Amino acid sequence: MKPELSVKLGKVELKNPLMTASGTCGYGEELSGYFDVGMIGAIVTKSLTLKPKIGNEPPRVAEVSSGMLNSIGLANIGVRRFIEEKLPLLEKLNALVIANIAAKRAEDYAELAELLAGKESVRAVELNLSCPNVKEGGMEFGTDVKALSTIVKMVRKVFGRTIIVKLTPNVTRISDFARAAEAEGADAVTVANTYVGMAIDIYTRRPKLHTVRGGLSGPAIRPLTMAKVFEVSKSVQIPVVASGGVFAWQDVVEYIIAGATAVEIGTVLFAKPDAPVEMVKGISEYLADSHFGSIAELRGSLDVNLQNVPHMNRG
Amino acid sequence: MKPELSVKLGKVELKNPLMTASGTCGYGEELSGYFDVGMIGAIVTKSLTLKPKIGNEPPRVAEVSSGMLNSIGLANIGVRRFIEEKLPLLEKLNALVIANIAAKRAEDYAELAELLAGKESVRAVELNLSCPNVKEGGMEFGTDVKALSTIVKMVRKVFGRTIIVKLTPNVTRISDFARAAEAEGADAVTVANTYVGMAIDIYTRRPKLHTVRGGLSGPAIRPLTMAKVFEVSKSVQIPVVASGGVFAWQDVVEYIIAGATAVEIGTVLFAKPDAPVEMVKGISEYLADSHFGSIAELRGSLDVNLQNVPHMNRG
Amino acid sequence: MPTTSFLETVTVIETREVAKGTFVTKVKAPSIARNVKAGQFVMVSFPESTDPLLPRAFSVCDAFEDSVSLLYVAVGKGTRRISKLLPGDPMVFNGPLGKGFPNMSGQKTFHVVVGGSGAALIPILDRTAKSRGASINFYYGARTGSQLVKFDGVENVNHATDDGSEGFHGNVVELLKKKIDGDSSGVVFACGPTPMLVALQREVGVSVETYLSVETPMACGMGLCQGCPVRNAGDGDYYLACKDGPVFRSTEISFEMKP
Amino acid sequence: MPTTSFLETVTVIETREVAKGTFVTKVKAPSIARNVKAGQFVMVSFPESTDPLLPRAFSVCDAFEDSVSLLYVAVGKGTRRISKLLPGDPMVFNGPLGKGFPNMSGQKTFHVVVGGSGAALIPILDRTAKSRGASINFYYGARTGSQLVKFDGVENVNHATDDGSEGFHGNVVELLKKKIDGDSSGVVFACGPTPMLVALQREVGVSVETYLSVETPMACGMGLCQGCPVRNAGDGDYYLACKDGPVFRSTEISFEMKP
Ligand SMILES: Cc1cc2nc3c(=O)[nH]c(=O)nc-3n(C[C@H](O)[C@H](O)[C@H](O)COP(=O)(O)OP(=O)(O)OC[C@H]3O[C@@H](n4cnc5c(N)ncnc54)[C@H](O)[C@@H]3O)c2cc1C
Ligand SMILES: Cc1cc2nc3c(=O)[nH]c(=O)nc-3n(C[C@H](O)[C@H](O)[C@H](O)COP(=O)(O)OP(=O)(O)OC[C@H]3O[C@@H](n4cnc5c(N)ncnc54)[C@H](O)[C@@H]3O)c2cc1C
Ligand SMILES: Cc1cc2nc3c(=O)[nH]c(=O)nc-3n(C[C@H](O)[C@H](O)[C@H](O)COP(=O)(O)O)c2cc1C
Ligand SMILES: Cc1cc2nc3c(=O)[nH]c(=O)nc-3n(C[C@H](O)[C@H](O)[C@H](O)COP(=O)(O)O)c2cc1C
Ligand code: FES
Ligand code: FES
Repeated sequence: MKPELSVKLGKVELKNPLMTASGTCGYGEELSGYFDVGMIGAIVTKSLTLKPKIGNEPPRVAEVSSGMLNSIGLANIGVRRFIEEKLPLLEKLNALVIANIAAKRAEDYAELAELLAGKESVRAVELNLSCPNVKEGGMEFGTDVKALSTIVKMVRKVFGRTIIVKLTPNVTRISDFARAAEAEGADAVTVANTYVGMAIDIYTRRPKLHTVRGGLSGPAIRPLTMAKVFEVSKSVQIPVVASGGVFAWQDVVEYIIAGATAVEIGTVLFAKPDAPVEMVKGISEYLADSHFGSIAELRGSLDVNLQNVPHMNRG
Repeated sequence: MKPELSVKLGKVELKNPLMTASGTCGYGEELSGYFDVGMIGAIVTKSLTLKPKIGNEPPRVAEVSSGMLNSIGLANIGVRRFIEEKLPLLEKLNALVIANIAAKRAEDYAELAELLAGKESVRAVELNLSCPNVKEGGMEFGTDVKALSTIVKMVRKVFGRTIIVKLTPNVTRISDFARAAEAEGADAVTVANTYVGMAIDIYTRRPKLHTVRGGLSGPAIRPLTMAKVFEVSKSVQIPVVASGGVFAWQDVVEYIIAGATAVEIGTVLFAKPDAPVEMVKGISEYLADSHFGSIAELRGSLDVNLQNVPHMNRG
Repeated sequence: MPTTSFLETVTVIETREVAKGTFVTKVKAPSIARNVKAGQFVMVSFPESTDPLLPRAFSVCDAFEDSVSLLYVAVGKGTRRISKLLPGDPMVFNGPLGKGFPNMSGQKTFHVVVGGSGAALIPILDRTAKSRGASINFYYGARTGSQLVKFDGVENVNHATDDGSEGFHGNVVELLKKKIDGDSSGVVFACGPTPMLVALQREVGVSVETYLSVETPMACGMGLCQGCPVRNAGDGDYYLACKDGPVFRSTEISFEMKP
Repeated sequence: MPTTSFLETVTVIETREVAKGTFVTKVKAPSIARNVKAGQFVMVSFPESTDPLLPRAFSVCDAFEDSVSLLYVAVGKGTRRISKLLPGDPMVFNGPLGKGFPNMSGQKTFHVVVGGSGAALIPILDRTAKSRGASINFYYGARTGSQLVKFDGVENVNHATDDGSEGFHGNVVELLKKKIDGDSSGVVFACGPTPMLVALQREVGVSVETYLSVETPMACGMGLCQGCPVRNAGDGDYYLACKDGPVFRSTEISFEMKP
């Protein structure tokens, strides 16, 4: 018997636990030359803002050990052009679409969600909270529990379908933020966005990114995000979407064992745009070989004595 | 002319900016078969506690992408045996000794520092604050600004020589902690300890470390710690000691350009126990080739427009 | 809609060191070989390895029957790794990507200015010009003569070296200006270091129809990441080098990356 | 004080596949070759690369004149990489490390029990026994016959396979017990999977003088990291496998890593 791969995030059902990570798959159609984008659990769009954004000055990307730094600066065509130009293409490709949204003011998140609520084919929104809060002097929304709660509450009022809150990992205790999202009615949390990082060219003594600091993604961060997925899945009842450093199907399985319901893949797409195909195959075979009938059985199956987990027993 | 490599941390002068990282060089003597431990800026001991500690159950180490996880659990012979057995060996080897200390109660840090204050050859103490605070329900000391301030204040009273505060990176804004350490009279801060991480064996579905989570070190964390060294060096006047992912002399130079005064090397010693020798050579040649007369000239020489650095402008 | 591109597991046929530190690697890559045009590129990655992590962009240097060649200077992780592959070893190519140079025709004279690894474009442009009956001249600059690659069967290559050890003593843009001598009827194609492109844009692009192949850092090469912006000279918006380029009309873009 | 050890850049002489998935790589490593004793190990790393990041531990399989051999099963990053090195390629060896087996003498009979990559110890123990005039018997277990390595010139090797395809049908500890048949005058040396060591400790170590070479994860191999604890059977404190072992008297340790 073939193992059951489908999973649910709120009311939306994904045919398998794989999702693209925002900002690493364009608007989805760019991948359609490499594999059938209808076969993946969900396509998550680049972060959409109310107005188009041209993004940061270059250089915007740099490679580091087992990872990359980026400071794209939310370059995107804006939510309206997305709805007009890109959504119809995604519908035609039978993709399950999740729109990732970003803004500098809480009200703007609500306005974005409201615009998208009118489009049935947008099955869920994912809130990117790793943006500077202009009112609060540029602190990331995602590092302020109150700001997060306000945004989720406002979006919940205008968007009835699945709301996923994408958390930033750059905080002392990410589970506080996950609990706040759950309390305001979020259907799932994504753990996590990129980690603040930096690299310097020692010969020019210039930063490798124009913005000096950027977000670290790729295998380098996987153990960090793994610990956070485990922590959050023990702290909330809503599903956890893992995002960080997946490069092979084994990594997807590892996140599900740690407690994830679905798993986003990002940076790997740059080297292997057809990665989802072999990942779905690998997961399926692993489940069969390990006598699991479904993803649900594997989820959180870590064999662990929680008493062995000191708050922070290292060194 | 040979460039000047010496640097100062408080009153203590290191002949070059390289230090071993606590817990990665035993008590120093273990390295003496591989290079002259008197040639390195400083030897930082394994974290010493008041009583000997046997440490955590195995497995304690696991390899991940460009890094390793550890949960040693502060296994050490205790401060008294260190003073009796190890310190005389280090003195004989002409090593500049910095004692790293750790405890579960603030008073114990002071007691440790007082014991070490009696030993002239202990030129500085480095406070490892990545330990569970037993009074506050096991939260790491290093994630609580008040706890950090109390400890530094108490140690400052009993220890007149250089005090270095080793910060944990697992916080929202590390510069808050650096400023607190500076305010209480610390002579330098080390940025930073390891990052909380985790890995799972997908076939046994067991965590790769007995304690489930552990500390991530190695090149994977270098861009993260680089960003924190840069941030902290812009926030305090006292010297910053960088610690995280140095594998080659270029990495040492990168940290110094970012603002570090000295640089610790840890995980690299496991593969290359003689790494300091070629690093000192590499740094020296780089300075000469780039027409810098000293480490001080290179320090913080990053060519950067601070206006390009948004608080968190990523994605 | 994007040009059709392929994710092809290719195998090495041979690698030759063609000048000091410069290599040409020929691989079997039938789908890409049959579809590539001059100025397009491929993203190269290594199966079963995440070091280097990101794919590397290389202009297609030549394509003939089933095979594709790359020309590169072994400077870092990716290029050193390719240079050490043995015949039969696999790589993954994603391509052809981007928009190449405009089509050539017999009506015009084409002046191709290259420097460094930009020389990769000489064989494929020469082959294309010959098939179209277009007349083509190459202006090829390097620091010193030992870095210049000699291409069998390619004529009309004018060399320039900074140290004067071969050909014109000076930079290749000066050489071009000397040769065209105010004649603005031809078309200039260029590929090479950014300072060279900036000089061409400023000193030649204003009067002669000029196309520049730009190099920016690229993470994906296919429009997924928005990592490769090139400033639009008009509205100040950004093009993407990978999808809208890497070849741009010199009047369309403005360089902002410190060269 | 630690045994003298060397950080030696070694070069590959040759690699042979000696059984399915099992390789022997011989390298030139004069300092280590001259100083190693049976049961000691080396930490192997790769210059100019951080993947794998940590060095890997390997028992020295044989040492003769200037050369050292390793025997390993190609299961992961490190072993696959070593198996692909070509003659002349470099590695870095740190060793000899740890305490080896106790010295052998002509007075006693030595029973060496090995499984899997523990077979690495057969050549070096055989060579040592011969030089000391000690009598030695090997008991060598595997799942199936094709995994058994045949060692030229080594006699007295008794095979055991789980599937009965070669030698004794059953596990190697049963085989040993059958052969010594209650005679507790000899000495047992063992190296192999932890379940095998646990069985030996329980079923043989209580009556016969037994030494076990244990395998724990190791990050440094030289006492720097405290990563390789082995429980002291007495006070419950930990030994370090790398400095105090990897060979321990079976009565001195207790196994706590789930086997
Ligand atoms: C559209 C496009 C086409 C390209 N075509 C070619 C081509 O045909 N041939 C070719 O060789 N390259 C070409 N490049 C550049 C190529 O993608 C790589 O960046 C370059 O080959 C170095 O890769 P690496 O992995 O060896 O070096 P990396 O490991 O990425 O870099 C190592 C070090 O070398 C420096 N470095 C990187 N690139 C260069 C360079 N070009 N010159 C000097 N130092 C450098 C870096 O700053 C770094 O410090 C092209 C790039 C683009 C965007
Ligand atoms: C003192 C000591 C001596 C040793 N001597 C030898 C020796 O002589 N020969 C030898 O081959 N090994 C020996 N080992 C083990 C060796 O250090 C490596 O762990 C092993 O070779 C695998 O390394 P790798 O890099 O190939 O695999 P890794 O990349 O580290 O692991 C890849 C995968 O294989 C699994 N794995 C790791 N080790 C094994 C194993 N032994 N069997 C099955 N699966 C495994 C891991 O769980 C992982 O999933 C010794 C270890 C110690 C501590
Ligand atoms: C180039 C790039 C652009 C990104 N853009 C966005 C974005 O617009 N919105 C967002 O929520 N996350 C963005 N991310 C974060 C990814 O969605 C993902 O969470 C992160 O990269 C970690 O996963 P990975 O290691 O699989 O890439 C971006 C990441 C990269 C590498
Ligand atoms: C095995 C191991 C043990 C460590 N033990 C300690 C310790 O006892 N006290 C401490 O302050 N830091 C300890 N650390 C952290 C290191 O000192 C260092 O800050 C960290 O590893 C980052 O540097 P690296 O990437 O160069 O290893 C340990 C790290 C490792 C890998
Ligand atoms: S390189 Fe990714 S969009 Fe151009
Ligand atoms: S492996 Fe590091 S102390 Fe034993």
